[in-house]
Amino acid sequence: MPGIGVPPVEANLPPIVRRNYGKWVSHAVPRPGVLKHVSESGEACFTVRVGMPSNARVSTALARRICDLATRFSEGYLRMTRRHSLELVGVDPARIEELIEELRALGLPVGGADRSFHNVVCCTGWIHCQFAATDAPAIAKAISDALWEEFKAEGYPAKLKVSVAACVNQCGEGSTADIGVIGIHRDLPRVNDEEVAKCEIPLILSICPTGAIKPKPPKSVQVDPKRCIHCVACVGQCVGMPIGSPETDGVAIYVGGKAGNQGGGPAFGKLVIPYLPNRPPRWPEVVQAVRRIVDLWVREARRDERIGDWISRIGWERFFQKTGLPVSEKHLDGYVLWPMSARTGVRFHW
Amino acid sequence: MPTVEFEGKTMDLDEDGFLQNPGLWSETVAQYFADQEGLGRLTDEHWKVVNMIRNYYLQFGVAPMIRKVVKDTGFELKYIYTLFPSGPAKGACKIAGLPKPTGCV
Amino acid sequence: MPGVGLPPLEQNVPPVALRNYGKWVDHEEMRPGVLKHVAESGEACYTVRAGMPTNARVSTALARRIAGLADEFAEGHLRLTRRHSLELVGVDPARIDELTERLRKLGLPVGGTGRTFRNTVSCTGWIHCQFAATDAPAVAKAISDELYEDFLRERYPAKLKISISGCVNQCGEGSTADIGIIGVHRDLPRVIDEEVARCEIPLIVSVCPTGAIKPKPPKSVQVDPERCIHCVACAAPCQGMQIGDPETDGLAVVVGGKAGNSGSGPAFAKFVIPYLPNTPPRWPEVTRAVRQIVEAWVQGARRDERVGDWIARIGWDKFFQKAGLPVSDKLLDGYVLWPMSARTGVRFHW
Amino acid sequence: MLIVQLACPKCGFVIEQYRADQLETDAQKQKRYQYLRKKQTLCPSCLTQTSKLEERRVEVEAAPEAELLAEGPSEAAPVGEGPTATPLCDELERGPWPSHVTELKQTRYHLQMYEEGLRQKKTQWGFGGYTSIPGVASGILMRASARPDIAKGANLVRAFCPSGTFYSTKTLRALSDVADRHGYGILHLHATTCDIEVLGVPKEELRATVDELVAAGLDVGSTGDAYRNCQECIGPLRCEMVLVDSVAMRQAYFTRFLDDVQYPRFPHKIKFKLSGCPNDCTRSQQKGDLAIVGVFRDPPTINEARLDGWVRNGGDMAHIARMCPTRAMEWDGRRLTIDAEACVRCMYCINKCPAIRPGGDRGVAVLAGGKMRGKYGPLQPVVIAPFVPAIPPDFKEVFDLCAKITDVYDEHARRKERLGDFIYRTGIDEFCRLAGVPATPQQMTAPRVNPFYHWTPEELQASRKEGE
Repeated sequence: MPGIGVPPVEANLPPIVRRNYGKWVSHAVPRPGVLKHVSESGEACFTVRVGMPSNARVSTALARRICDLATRFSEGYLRMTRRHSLELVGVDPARIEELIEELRALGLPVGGADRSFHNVVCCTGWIHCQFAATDAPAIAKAISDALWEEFKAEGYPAKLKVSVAACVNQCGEGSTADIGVIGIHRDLPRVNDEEVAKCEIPLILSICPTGAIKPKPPKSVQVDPKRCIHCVACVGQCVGMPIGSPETDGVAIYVGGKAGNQGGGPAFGKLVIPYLPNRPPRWPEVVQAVRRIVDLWVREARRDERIGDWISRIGWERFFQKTGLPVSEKHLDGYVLWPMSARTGVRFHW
Repeated sequence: MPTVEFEGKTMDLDEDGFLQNPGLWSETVAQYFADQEGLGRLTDEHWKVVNMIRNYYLQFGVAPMIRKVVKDTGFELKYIYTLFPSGPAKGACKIAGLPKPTGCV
Repeated sequence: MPGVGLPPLEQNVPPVALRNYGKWVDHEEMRPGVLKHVAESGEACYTVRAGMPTNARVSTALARRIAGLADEFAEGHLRLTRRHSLELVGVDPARIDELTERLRKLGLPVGGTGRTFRNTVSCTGWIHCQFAATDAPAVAKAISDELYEDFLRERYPAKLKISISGCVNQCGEGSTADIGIIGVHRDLPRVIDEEVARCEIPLIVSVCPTGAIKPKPPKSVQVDPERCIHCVACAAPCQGMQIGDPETDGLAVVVGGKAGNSGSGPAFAKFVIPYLPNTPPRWPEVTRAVRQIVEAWVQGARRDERVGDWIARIGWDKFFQKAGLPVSDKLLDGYVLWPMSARTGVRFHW
Repeated sequence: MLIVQLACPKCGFVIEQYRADQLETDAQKQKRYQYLRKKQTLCPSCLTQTSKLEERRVEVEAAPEAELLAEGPSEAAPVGEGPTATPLCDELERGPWPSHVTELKQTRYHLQMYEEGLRQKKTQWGFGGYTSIPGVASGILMRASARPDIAKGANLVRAFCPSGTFYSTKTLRALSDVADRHGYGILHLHATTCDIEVLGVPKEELRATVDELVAAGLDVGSTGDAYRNCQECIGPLRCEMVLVDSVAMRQAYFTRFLDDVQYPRFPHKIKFKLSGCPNDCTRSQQKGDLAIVGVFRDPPTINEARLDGWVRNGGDMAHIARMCPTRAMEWDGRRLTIDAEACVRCMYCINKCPAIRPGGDRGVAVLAGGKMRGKYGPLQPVVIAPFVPAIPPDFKEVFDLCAKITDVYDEHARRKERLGDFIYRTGIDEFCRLAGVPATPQQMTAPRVNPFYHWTPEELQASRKEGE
């Protein structure tokens, strides 16, 4: 029967974490993917961070093998990070090399800490979602393959987080990352009168942010193509309004998001490429664009500057100039937050 | 409030001579206002503007934008000012029996 | 007949300005109220700046006296600045003291250049305007008297511009200045049905930004007190919408506006005191508040920091602390630009 | 003593009172009394508009207060010792700053209107608006009196200030003559859009006033839903910072757009402001429906020799380098370098140090949508084009763009919707599409955050073809 709530805190904690609960005083990254935390007592706790399959999709076979490793190396405990990577906590430092080797045998890389390419966050995409305009796991895989070496090394000015969301609902969080990929639909919802008649029409009307949907008597709606901004708000409310077409769906790329308050402070990513087509299975245009942005950032940013910090120092005009990415009026925000996006004054970078 | 007796009806006007009750408007009232404005006999071209403004007002409850007047009548703006020297907003609206367009901010 | 456009330059521009048109290379502030401009040719042009009656209300009697001085000292030319001060341009440097004395005899102080209190800008107020919620000229006079010494002497970190608007229409530009005063109505528009019946009702409804005005059949409107934000938009197109009440009208104080692109760039001033009562003829609460803000700025700002730049550096949190002003929910923007006013992240000044 | 009072029927506020004996004998008073009994009056206390004032007769001991017996213009008001009819106005004559009241007192302005305003904490002026007379479509504004017992409503005529707001004494005297002859004898130098205002012109003298102003070289306009007076900075007339010829640009504006200025036709007013450099002395970046600001693209130049001299004379370069808003300056005590990549051409160092001057490659930025109230409150204008060449004498490229912007506005905006409100409602992206302006990164503080944008059928068609 449900009703027990979350398990007791201790139930899943490794003993070393239990012992030093709230007593941590410092940490370091002795080598890529390995964290060393030191507590008041002087006890050191070594963590090994591991890249995981896209979308953190793990078969029970792999899960069992990981459990075996945890039993052997970290007292039977493991942890998943907020970015879908795996951590084995409390590893004997003398056995780290051995663990890394065992993980490699499972196909799992160690890395993704500090100034490296971190594990990609992405949503379910075409694996198991009806809204996906693109396949987030495949794109995450393609990008991760391209930046594979950078996951295992620390060569970046600062950390690099990439997230992939397959549609604007953003379960995959594109907007929050240094580089975000977001699946978009570009066509209009196709109104199926019979289905719409069974939906709550006033709800469909009220959920549309631009007033693009008007009632069509007796019991349907119509969509104003001039006003529709393809936000899929209506699509979620009524099966009678499917959206999307293989030829026109694709992805947009956002840059400069982050959560922490240091540097430029927390911010969403900003649109830099409004559309790239869907090219399964490897989305080469997307990978290429990410590569281009990352390379430039690595070359130009100062130490500790994440992508958004770097751009706020050099200015967006310089970013577009240097990446050679074209600017269109799609980059100009015309939606709710536009006064924050449109520039006042004439303090230009030339 | 100034009033004027016209065709046996008493019409209230505001201080600028605008008709206070648009319901009392008629073509002869329009001609009366035109005389007051010193326009003389209203020509077909005057009527084209007056009717356009009045019909728009009756349909939407507001005076039309001047661009609309220019577009619908086909007259150049300056020509409309020649037809109605105190302007489309004031002169033509008064003759068309609309309320006075007011406000300075 | 109108239609001639602008007069030829020669008609009003002094010969020294015409001779050196576009050839100015340098300028210097000799002392408060005296400017020296130097042209390519080496010719120097001395300008004497004087304060003018508030609202730039000048009787023809004073205008003629000023013209007399201009004939005597400036080849028969004079200039009004964008801040309503008077300038005599092309004055013989040997006669500046004499001119200063003569201006003083007319009651016009010489000063207001460099790091001083500048001439105020104010609107017509109760002298001749139906909208005014407060009397801008009298408030301007009271503030100018209070800061009079600072007009004559350079005591500030940077220039200080104060503007006063009798109402939110802001002909007096409160929002553009370092410190702005804006007259505010706080009551609801009183709907005079018979008057409204003669207005364009759809226009009254559509100019209301919050949808607070609804038609009231047969030919009037009603105002939703929950929604009205006292913007007076409806009062302009219809005299049946009357707002204002001597008991509740008053003014608000805003700070940190500026036009130039240096420092923190062009910005509107922000509200810091949502309401002070009307207390003619001298508005002591207002002059006290202005004094308080000015002194906090003089004490806290670095050289060249205008009020807005200073606040941008120390943060609004600190500003309220230093100026000793209370904060209320009225200062939180809940209107169209609220996403620019509400803070994201936790980068606080404590 | 028997007093006759006329009071507001709603709140009982006494709007006017007379001594009964004087009312019998004084024809002037009798006339005003009759006038008030018949005419619509706005109660200054509760603001009820009524034509039915309540008449009361009361017996009082002392003489009624002077201010309630106001009898028109204040020129008769006693000045000097003792109580006056305008104690609050008098207070505003004290203090060191030049007083507007002193000015008002020297004119035929009805000071009692102002005194009553101060006393009641409420303006005594009534509804007003734009008006026009044959031949003068723009330039006249009327304002009704809410106190017809004190003063009638008054018209004012607006004229464009001369270039650089310079006046020859000849022009100023001619202006004073017009104001004396037809108005109260009070000038407004200047009103909010830098217009000259001649106040207190009777209706029948409006035409003469206009003609005499025009004869003095001061053309009229700047009211109504039109292009307004264009404000320019002093520019080449007395400023070394100026990047483009703002004075010639204003002349070109009037040459090209005079009809749009003098024949109102737009959804709302359009205020033009021209500043020759980013210092923006006309405050265009706050107030301009259309703001034109001189900009330069090459980095600021440094005159080494001059800099040496300036520093030797006590110039504090370290301070300037520290205060640079983008930290683009490095100063090691002897050598100054400016990081052209980081510099945003804000003018701070140029303003503070004469050895640093604006760089070359100059033009103007065009911004649109500034205003102080309108529907959505104060909005700063936003960048539409960051760099447009400014080529005299007609500045065609600049004004073509302005005309395009206002055409879009004229075509698509609602009535009484300011340009900024229209752009706010439509969205900057859609507005740029309509105006045919290509997007530039200089238009954005940052690109958009949301993924919601329009796609045209053509764009989709292109993808579909590619897919085949």
